[in-house]
Amino acid sequence: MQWLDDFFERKTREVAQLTSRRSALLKFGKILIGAGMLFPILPFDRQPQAAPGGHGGQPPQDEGDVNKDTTCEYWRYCALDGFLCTCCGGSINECPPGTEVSKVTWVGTCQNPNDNKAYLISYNDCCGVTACGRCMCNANIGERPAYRMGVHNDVNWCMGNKANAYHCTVAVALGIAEARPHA
Amino acid sequence: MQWLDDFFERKTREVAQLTSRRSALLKFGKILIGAGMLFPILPFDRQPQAAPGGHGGQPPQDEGDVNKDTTCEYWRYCALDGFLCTCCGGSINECPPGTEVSKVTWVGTCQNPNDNKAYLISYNDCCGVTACGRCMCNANIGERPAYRMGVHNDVNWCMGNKANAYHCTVAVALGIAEARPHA
Amino acid sequence: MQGLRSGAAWAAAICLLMSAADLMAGDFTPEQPRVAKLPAPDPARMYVSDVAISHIIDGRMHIVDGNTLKYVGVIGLGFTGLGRLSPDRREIYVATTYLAKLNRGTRTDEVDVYDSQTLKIKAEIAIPPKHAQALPYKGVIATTPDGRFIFVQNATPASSITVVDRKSAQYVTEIPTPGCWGILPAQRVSNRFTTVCGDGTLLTVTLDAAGKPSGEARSVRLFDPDKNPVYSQTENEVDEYLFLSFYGDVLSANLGGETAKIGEKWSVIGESDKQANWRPGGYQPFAFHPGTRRLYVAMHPRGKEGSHKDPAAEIWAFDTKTHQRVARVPGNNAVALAVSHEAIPRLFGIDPLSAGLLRYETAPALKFGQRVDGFGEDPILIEMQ
Amino acid sequence: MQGLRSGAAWAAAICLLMSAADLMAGDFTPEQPRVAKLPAPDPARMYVSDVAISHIIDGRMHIVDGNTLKYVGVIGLGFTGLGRLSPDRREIYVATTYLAKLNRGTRTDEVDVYDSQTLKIKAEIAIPPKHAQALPYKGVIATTPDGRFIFVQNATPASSITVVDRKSAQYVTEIPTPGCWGILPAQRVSNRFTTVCGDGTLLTVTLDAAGKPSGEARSVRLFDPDKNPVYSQTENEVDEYLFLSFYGDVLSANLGGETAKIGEKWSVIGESDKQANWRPGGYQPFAFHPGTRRLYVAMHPRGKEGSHKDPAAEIWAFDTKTHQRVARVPGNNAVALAVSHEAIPRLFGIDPLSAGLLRYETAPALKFGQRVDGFGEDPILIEMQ
Repeated sequence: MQWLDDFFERKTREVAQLTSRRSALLKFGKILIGAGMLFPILPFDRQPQAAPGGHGGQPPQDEGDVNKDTTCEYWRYCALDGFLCTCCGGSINECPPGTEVSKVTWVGTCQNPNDNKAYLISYNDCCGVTACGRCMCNANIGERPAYRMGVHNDVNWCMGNKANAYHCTVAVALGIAEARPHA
Repeated sequence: MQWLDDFFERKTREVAQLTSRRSALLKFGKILIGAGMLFPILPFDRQPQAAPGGHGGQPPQDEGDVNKDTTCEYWRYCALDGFLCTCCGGSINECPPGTEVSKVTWVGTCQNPNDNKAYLISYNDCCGVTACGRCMCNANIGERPAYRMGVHNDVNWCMGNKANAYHCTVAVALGIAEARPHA
Repeated sequence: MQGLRSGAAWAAAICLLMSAADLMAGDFTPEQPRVAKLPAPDPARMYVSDVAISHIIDGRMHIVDGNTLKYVGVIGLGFTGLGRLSPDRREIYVATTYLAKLNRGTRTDEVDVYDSQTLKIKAEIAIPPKHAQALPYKGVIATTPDGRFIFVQNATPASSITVVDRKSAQYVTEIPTPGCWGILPAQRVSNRFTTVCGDGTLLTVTLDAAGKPSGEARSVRLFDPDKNPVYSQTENEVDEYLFLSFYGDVLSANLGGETAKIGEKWSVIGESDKQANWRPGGYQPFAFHPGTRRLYVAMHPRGKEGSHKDPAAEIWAFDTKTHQRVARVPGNNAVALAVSHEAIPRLFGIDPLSAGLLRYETAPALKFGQRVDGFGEDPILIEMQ
Repeated sequence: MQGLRSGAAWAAAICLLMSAADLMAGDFTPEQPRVAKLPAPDPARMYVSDVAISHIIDGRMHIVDGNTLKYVGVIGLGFTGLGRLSPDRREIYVATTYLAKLNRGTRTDEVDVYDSQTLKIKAEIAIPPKHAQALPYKGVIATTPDGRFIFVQNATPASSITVVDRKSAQYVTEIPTPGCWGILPAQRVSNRFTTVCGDGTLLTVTLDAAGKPSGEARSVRLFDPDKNPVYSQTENEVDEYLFLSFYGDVLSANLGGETAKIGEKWSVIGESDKQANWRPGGYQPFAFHPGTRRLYVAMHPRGKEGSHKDPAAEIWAFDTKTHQRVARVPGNNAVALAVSHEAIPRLFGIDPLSAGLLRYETAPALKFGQRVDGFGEDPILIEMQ
């Protein structure tokens, strides 16, 4: 269980900062639900990220580098749950060749350790091609069961696309949430 | 590479015994080919059996027990290449529930260390259900490229069935080849 | 050019070969390949759903003899298939998606019906292409207690529930359930289900004899989703449903009537546990055995925001009448728990780090029994025979 | 109930969310998700076929930048898909099977045509449901040098070859090739291929302008299949094809004419190597670079009956003119070898034990360069750009 300890120790301050932000997001989710329209959704979940041995073919990962976008610890991935497109021929905000970008998605907020600002991140799935199978990550900060669909991450974002198959997930920065996130 | 050494050292005598038998089989293969009818075929091949780590979900295997039918070293598996049905809900000669037995197959000859006789073994694939994925084995004694289809093991035995998907492979004893195999 | 397609031709070829290789008749009786039968139904038989995310279009339900943790069979779940047994345990229902060309092409959704003893498919019931392409959480597919209707959770991403008539093997209707999730059928009647809503209330839908909605009613608030959300998993004794919250509250509601009635609430976390931030965690984080009134919860210390799916460090057992903890044992990384349906149950679990299955004895005391690793790739849900 | 299906609705929702979360405009320009482009075609681009046997209906061709061994894309191979590039490297052809319901239902075979730069599918050409459901050995799918015809190996298990006209995107015909295997197209003309037969001869089939067989001729014996069988892999310089035998002979034949002409034969195994029973091994056990006349062979010691697919302990390099061994380097368990099509080639390999890819420099001397592990599950074939 050491991996869990390590992982979450590192994120303690971030979690504290995000907690009240999450409440705002949850409220927003309610607004949409009240309007009979649900906000888009999250990638697939799975076993904890420290178990890459669970799959054949997992490339070795540098654990813990918040500035390396092929590791689960990269700062934008604070709520990403799926295969990193950066390991699959895409980039941090580009789907791999031959796929298409999911039409629906959900948005998380992650702390950028380089400027200490919180960014709104859209986790788009890339769709229509056989699952990438590389660099599985699973982070659940702010994640909630599917009755709060807007902050649930155990469904396929590609469900809104005609190209329905799940391939991998990108983390697109939409904006800066606040100069200093919720204290 | 130690695994290879170990595996083949153990089988030295068996190989010597089987060599001339194999020639007989190859000749037989020719007879069929000459008649414009090809003898049925072999299971899928893959990476060497000592690399179960290559897949997630491989149950641990007791290496080297020639009398344990859930290990690759079981005596009947001398030419089996695929998932052992004994790990998939079947038995040494029974396909798992829900599958069907392949209509076409090929026959190998394996030395039974208990009675020192050589047995003709039919390697039937079990068909029509998602791949089992457990206990992958790969033995190639007497195996030849597909121009000798009767002794080739890199194709899907289920190809002759309407239920076309490959699930796992059984090793059915058809008979005793000789009291004392080819010296 | 057709090769040896018939069994007769195959047998003929084998005979040829045997003669060619100078077979001795001897005392040996040639074997015939056959198809195995499942062991007789047994309370320890496990149905384990595996999303196989690296090949997500090819998920699996592993069938395992829990007495020995031996693999006995599998059915294919397709693309994010959601599986559930019929009330009489004779059928397995799988709501799934097939794409015309494996990973591309037209999407078809259906409920596949398998015989749980032969594992052969019995029926394919077309449904709208909206089934939730979700992890197989308990409650995303369910049946009425008489087995007549099958309910399937949809997400487009808007939430709705598809009703299938098992008797006619036909799709019946789609019921909008905006902002709610999961299917919790009433148990004393067969015309009603409840779903959990994002505002913390419970929405109960009553059906007519044909399976179409005839009324719906919303409860008072069961929980505060902003402060202490409940897991989507539920367990029940007849119509008394139990819910578990992220912070360890056990909530209850009676779902038998037209409107859900909120019941008692207590916590699995004692004062001394709060210091270490013990919390539940997992995908199927608790199990409940009505006969013995035992609740088993997968727990981890140093819980934090985002740790609600973390593997168990310990499993805690509670008496649901006294609310007292009666046992705590090592958790073996369990993220899923289930008990067998027998007078003295056994407890089963999944360790996702090794795709392992776990068995615990519950009597005379809760005690770890056996582990076997390597059941597929991403198993996360257990249903017991 | 249709959810947010359009991009416009999605954008609107994002805007709402951004306002709800008190976004600062600041100096930040919002990113837009896009689809990446492959790096420009490069001689080091690798196309690596992976049968993914644990999910055999969902095979893959991994596309890798060999300069860095970085993963750049993938196409799905379906159920035992056989892939091959067009002569101009602009298209990828995949002969494969789809079952109507993933692992069950009606079998459909087709040649899928992908653009090798966008990885988008361009055409689906129906073929008879007979394509060899085999490992993707080199030679089970091939094209004429002008790119006009695509040939696909069939097995029912009887052997035949399907001819597809790429220009019209139509199936043309099926040519019986009983007892023979593999497709070795003539290179100076575009109306001919040769196949290797189980009696050790080569069968050459000549086609008419429409792709239908107009004649066939059998060579004298190239090899003795009982004593020293050849691998099914071949390499060639124009019409001079090289074969490698299990015991290390290099055989050659000119496949340009109506009848194959057998050429020289020599051995990669010297007297001193025989003591230790060095032998070739693997699924694509050798590579050949015509410009530098270098042959690279995956070799293992203590070779025995059944070791012909074993991983390499060493890679041996030969000058095909002098037949001298010019280098031997550690083999890194390679079971597949291929060279880049450039004046000074690089040598690439697959280590199946770690699903690793290997790069060797060939100049100034053969030398191991780089390894990266984890390219899928069961990679066994490399084709270079």
